[in-house]
Amino acid sequence: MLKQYPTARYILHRGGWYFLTFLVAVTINFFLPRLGASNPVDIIMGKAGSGLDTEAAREKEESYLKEFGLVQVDATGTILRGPDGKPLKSSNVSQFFNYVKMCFQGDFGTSFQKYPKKVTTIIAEAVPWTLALQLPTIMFGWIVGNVLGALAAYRRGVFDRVFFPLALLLSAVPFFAFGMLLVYVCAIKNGWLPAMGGYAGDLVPGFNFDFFKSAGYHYILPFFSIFLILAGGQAIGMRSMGIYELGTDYIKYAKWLGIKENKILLYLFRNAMLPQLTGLALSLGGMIGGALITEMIFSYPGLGMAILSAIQGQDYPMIQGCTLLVTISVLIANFTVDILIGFLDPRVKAGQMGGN
Amino acid sequence: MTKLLKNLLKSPSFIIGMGLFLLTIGGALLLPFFYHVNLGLQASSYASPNGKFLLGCDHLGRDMVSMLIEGLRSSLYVGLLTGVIATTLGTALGIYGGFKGGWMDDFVNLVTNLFLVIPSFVVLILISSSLSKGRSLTLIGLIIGLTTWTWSARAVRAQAASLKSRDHIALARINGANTFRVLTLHILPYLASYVFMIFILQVASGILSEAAISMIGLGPLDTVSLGTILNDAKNQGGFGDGMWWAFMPATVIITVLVFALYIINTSMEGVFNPRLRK
Amino acid sequence: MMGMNKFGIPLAMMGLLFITGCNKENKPAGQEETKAGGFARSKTLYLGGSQWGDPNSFNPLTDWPAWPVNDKFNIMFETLLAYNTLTGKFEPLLGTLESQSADSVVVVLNPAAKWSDGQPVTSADVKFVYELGKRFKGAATAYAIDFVSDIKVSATADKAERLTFMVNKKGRNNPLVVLDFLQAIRILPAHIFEPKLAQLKDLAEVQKLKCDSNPVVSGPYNLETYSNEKIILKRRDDYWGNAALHGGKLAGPQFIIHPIYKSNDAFAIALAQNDLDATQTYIPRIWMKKNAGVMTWYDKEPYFVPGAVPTLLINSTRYPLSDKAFRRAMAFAIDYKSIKDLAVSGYSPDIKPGAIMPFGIEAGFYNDEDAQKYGAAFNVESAKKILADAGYKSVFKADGTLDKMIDGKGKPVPTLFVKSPAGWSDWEAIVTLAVKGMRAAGIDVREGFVDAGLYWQSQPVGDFDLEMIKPAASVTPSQPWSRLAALMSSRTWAPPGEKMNENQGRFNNPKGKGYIKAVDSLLSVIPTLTDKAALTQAYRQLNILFMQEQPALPLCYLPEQFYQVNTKTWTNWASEANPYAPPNLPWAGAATKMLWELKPAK
Amino acid sequence: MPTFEVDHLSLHYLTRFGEKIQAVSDVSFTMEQGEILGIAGESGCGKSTLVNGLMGLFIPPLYPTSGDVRVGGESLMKRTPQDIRKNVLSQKVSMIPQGAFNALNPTRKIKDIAADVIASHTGGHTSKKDIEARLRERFDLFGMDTERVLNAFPIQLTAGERQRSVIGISTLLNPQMVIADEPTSALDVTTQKVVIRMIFDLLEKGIFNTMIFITHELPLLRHVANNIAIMYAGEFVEKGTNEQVVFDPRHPYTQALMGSMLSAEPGQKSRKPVSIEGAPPSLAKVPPGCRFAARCPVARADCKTQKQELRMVAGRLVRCNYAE
Repeated sequence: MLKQYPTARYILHRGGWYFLTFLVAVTINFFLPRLGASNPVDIIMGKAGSGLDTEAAREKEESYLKEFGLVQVDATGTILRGPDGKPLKSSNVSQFFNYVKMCFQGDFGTSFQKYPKKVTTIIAEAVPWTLALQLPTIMFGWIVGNVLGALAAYRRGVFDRVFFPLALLLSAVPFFAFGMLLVYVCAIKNGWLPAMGGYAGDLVPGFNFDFFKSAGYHYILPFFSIFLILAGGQAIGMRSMGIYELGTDYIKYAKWLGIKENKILLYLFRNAMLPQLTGLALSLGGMIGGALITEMIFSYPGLGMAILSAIQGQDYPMIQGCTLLVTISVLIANFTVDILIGFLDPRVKAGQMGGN
Repeated sequence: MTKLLKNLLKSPSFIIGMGLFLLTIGGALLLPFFYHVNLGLQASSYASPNGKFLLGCDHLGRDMVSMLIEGLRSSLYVGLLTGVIATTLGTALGIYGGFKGGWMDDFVNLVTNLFLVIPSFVVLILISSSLSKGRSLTLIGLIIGLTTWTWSARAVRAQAASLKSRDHIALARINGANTFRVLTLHILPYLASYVFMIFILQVASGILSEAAISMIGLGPLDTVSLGTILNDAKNQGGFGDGMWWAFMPATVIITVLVFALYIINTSMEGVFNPRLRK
Repeated sequence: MMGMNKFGIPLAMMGLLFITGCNKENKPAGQEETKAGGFARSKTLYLGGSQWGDPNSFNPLTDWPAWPVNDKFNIMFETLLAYNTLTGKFEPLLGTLESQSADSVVVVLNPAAKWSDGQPVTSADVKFVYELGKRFKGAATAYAIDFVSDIKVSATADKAERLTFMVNKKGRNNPLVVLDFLQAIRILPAHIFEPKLAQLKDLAEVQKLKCDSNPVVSGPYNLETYSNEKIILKRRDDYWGNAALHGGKLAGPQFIIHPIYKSNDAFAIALAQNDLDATQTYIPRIWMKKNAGVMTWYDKEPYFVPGAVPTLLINSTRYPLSDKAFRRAMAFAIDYKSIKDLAVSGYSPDIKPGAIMPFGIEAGFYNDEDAQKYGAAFNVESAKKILADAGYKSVFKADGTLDKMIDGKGKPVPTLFVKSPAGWSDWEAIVTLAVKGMRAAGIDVREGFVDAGLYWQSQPVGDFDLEMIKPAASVTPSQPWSRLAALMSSRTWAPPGEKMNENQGRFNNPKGKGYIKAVDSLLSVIPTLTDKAALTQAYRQLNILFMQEQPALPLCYLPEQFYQVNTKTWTNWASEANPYAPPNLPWAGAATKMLWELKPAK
Repeated sequence: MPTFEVDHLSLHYLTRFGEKIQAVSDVSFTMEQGEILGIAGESGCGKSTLVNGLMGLFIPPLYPTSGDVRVGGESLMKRTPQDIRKNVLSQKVSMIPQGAFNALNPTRKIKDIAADVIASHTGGHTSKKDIEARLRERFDLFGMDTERVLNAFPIQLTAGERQRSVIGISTLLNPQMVIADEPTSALDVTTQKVVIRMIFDLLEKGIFNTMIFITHELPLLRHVANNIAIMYAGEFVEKGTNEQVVFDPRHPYTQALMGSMLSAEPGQKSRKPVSIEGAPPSLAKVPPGCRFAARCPVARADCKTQKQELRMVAGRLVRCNYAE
């Protein structure tokens, strides 16, 4: 099938595996929380019910059970009851199919914690902040790190001897601890920059200069807390990739042929960059998970903050929704890079298309 | 092998890295004999460093030096636990997948991808919510190990695949050695140094992961770790109140520990892979 | 459009980042000048600590509206009466308390009270809220019908409406709780919600409305705008109470902003940096922020006015906790002073035995002689003696730490665990110290910190040995009855595994051996007593029973609400020296009147 | 005047631990136009290091110790690396490496690599069209599908096509002198023949005319080279004509080498090669005497201590005091 279209076949083949991974992830994502003893309604009731007496609490509980689809209901929406008068629980399997159906409709359910807000609404509100912080930071950090790493590999010498241990040290600092240090020095001790938030307390988001100015001002510390450590890590990876490539036969041959130095540097950068692209995919895919702590340190609005409060509030639909989002973004990032590398690197393409 | 070891010992960065690492391990193991580790509540909240409490106290008035010693022990324990789990699993499955190829390889690939897409903190939340006894340090180590082995599997897999076609291995296979024999007697020894480097990196990543997990409030409930110290500093206001001793020493210890491991790794890389030599 | 905005802004922001990022400004954080479209710092009051999640709905009919429509905040929707938690007196709001008895409570509506759309506040609005439960079981105020059987309306001499709340004698027969309602249940505009109910037929449908656009309110502020990071209220200059209650003055702040930070420490930093004027969050070591302009009710320890009692609830159905002697030994073993000093930053006065507070409004019901005679105070030797007398033997290790316990029959006593939510720092510290004391006395107890979810879940079904709780934590007219009921009532007693919302330790099983009938009969008679002496006597008896039976272990006193303010932007806050309002943030009860007294700092 | 002169050339590596490894010691020879010199030796004997030295290409950690290399009478040692790159490499001295699969940048098409070579030596003034035309013209000589090969990535070519492309690229600028380092290793016998024929084709066409051919396959060397030098532990141990070295070796090492290698001639049944016991000495610590003494079957008592110089024995140079 599709023998005459090797590129399409390659994409379909890779895509197939990713889709299978996706399906398994969705399944695990659904069943893992249900293995546990926790029941979300108990958690809501623990807080909602504290002022109520026992009977009122029971009625309220049943209405939540119905809302979250945890009990069986008849066509009119009345809760079905067993012989002892207790509501009949709906089975995990039926909940699963319901869940999958909803996922395909783009509906991740209702948040327990932010009831009655929809998980998709929460995500849609938070994602732009996370993207605005993480995407440019990661891209910028990746590019700067790789350029510096390649230079260190090619030039070696003093630059490398100073740069390399510094990059290594930077990448050894836990990035949240680094963020805390930045806040401590720049905000708490000296008050140069705001300690937290995405914009000033007296503003409401809107398309005006004040808001953007304030947002930019609040952007600086979180940006550097991610950027420096990411760039350091990337530089180390690029440096050793670069040194590895430097020892390859094709670079030696190019030198023997007397090819210009900057041309060779280009060879080196391009080929060493290919494995680094996988690192970029991982960073981009892991962006949401990474956002968690950064946003916590800086009380920055965004998806990480949303996940964090979902974790603290055991808000399973929200956690599931976010996990699904993480899953999808990791898969898409990896898939894109897989395909991209396939096009950039004839070796991979030939190998995976069943060529030579 | 002894030659490599000799070369390693000639590498100044290896000596520095190993020295730092042994210093921290020695600190974790030996300091309790010289320093009275007391995790009890002894002074007022965030007492400043003084003659009795060299690095002050935490929010509960516990001696920070004792906390750091205990935290260091926890972090090393988690690091080594995750290192052993992740390296063993990753190496075993990576070698097997890389060597066997075919559907087995595809399957290992699927599993590695799966763990790549499900963040470990999610697994941790979900599992810990189902355990009534709460999260222990060991549980956290297990979960980090079980969710990060895929990285080593990928790395080992590539190496094993490249070894497969080497003459002496092909010969062993022709001579009828079974897969297990080939893997353990012929492939593993070649990968030993590589696997050890992976182990070092896994230990470092285990230490960082534990700190990150503790930072988001999912840390161990049964002990103190460097991550919980940082989390407390943030949540209990020590950080906001500008008490450097609440978070700075823990940050420095984690950084030095991980930095030492990174140096060991790169210096080994330099010795094992002569191309990196200058 | 809103959705577009939320999506577009941060993305567009990226573009501007570098322009602004390079624009080096060395202004201290939080002191940026206010620009057009913002809210001038000098005219804005920043209050924090009530809203933690995204504001979803401002619909007062739902269970979970956002601040200030939730709890008993009265700056948008108002209650009939305002309760002064300092004096224990009712102050007028939409109405004035005229009289109270065992059968009824009478309130006169203020004829000047008006909704923001100009309609008067009438008995129809009151009846709408109190009787909604008769029409819809799912109403948030449905519980009211168990306590109030009817509201009779008559006219006063000056043509105001007089409302007589009839105590539901066939129901709970509890006039105390009716008083609680009067200062907690906000009156809603029936003329707005009735047509919606008629149109949408079902309360559940009406509950889905967000009510976030220019809602009709009676209070001094109304919703201006909100985002996931803050809620902004704007002063209503045509508020009816300005003339009727505040001598024609306007409230000081033109805007009230409730920033939504996600963690306690963020509030602490914001308060110290004057990004917040007041917060009710727990901030340790508050005295360290004095230089930053931060002030509390008392200038020194305990800084706050106590109102709640963090307590270790004991599961009386489990061995050996079912043994009264064992429970009392525990009470003797705990070093309450160390809890006060180390765990709660000294925010508690010294604790005294019993479940009634020995000061403030409750002081009149507290008897020191009883406490001396029946109560347990920290004394390790007494604890050890009680245990020994009851036949328990503690085995200590060589290093002096506890190894195990053996009971009178020579069987080992199981290790007991104290359940408490992981990460609730002050509670963690309290539990740690309580456990330390008990172990030193030879009681085999351990900390058992669990995820908040498991904690909440275990509570109603009684799945714990000991559990940290804060019983009936609000300062309301029904205290200390509500606290004693929460700790001891067997009215809804159910075996472990089934759910109970009070006395979750299942003390005093009505069907069990040794049932103490007096506890439940005292709990049911106290709310109906009007005679002060009889009431005092009843409370005294109940507190003695508490001390004798020790169904729970009160550990310290903490305020109902931490009252911490920054005086750099607004001054003239109420305090011990100037107690014109109770120690609450100016958004609930009688504390709201502070809004008219706050003055801009020079 | 000789085309190529090597004068007492010694080269060393400096390790990161400051160790000096004397990879090549005191190599001298001259080559006349049209000469093909074969160099043979075990792997690790310094052949490949010598190649770098012969081109004047010193990439750390490789450094010249002493001696000189002259191409057409011009010394390479006193020139800057930039000068060497631009004016010597590919133009005067060029290199055909072994393992052509890895020698070509895997992410670059053949024509682009070739174009890079031209551009790097012409200052980039030649137009792309001219370059492509030049390539096509040259590659047409090689009997391949020129269009396909030029537009292919290395991975898309067969091993033979790759090696021929490498030879094409290396000789693109008509160098005076070509160094071929095991150009046929890792190729099957048929392809080997094609590649060898191609090299000789180019020689005949005068695209280049002097060549150093390095290999460990003596049978091959016997067919291609005029003169043969045998290297051991960084030194030439014997250098003479093809006939002399192959059929009448005088150095004990050469003798052993011939014994072990010639037995596996094509057509003959493969026997287990006779291996020489022991290993070459470490070049970090060069022994004062004969470097082969430890393995030499006829070593005498003073061999290990007595310095060995190249001397004329039976019409060729031999580095053994006792050879005759």
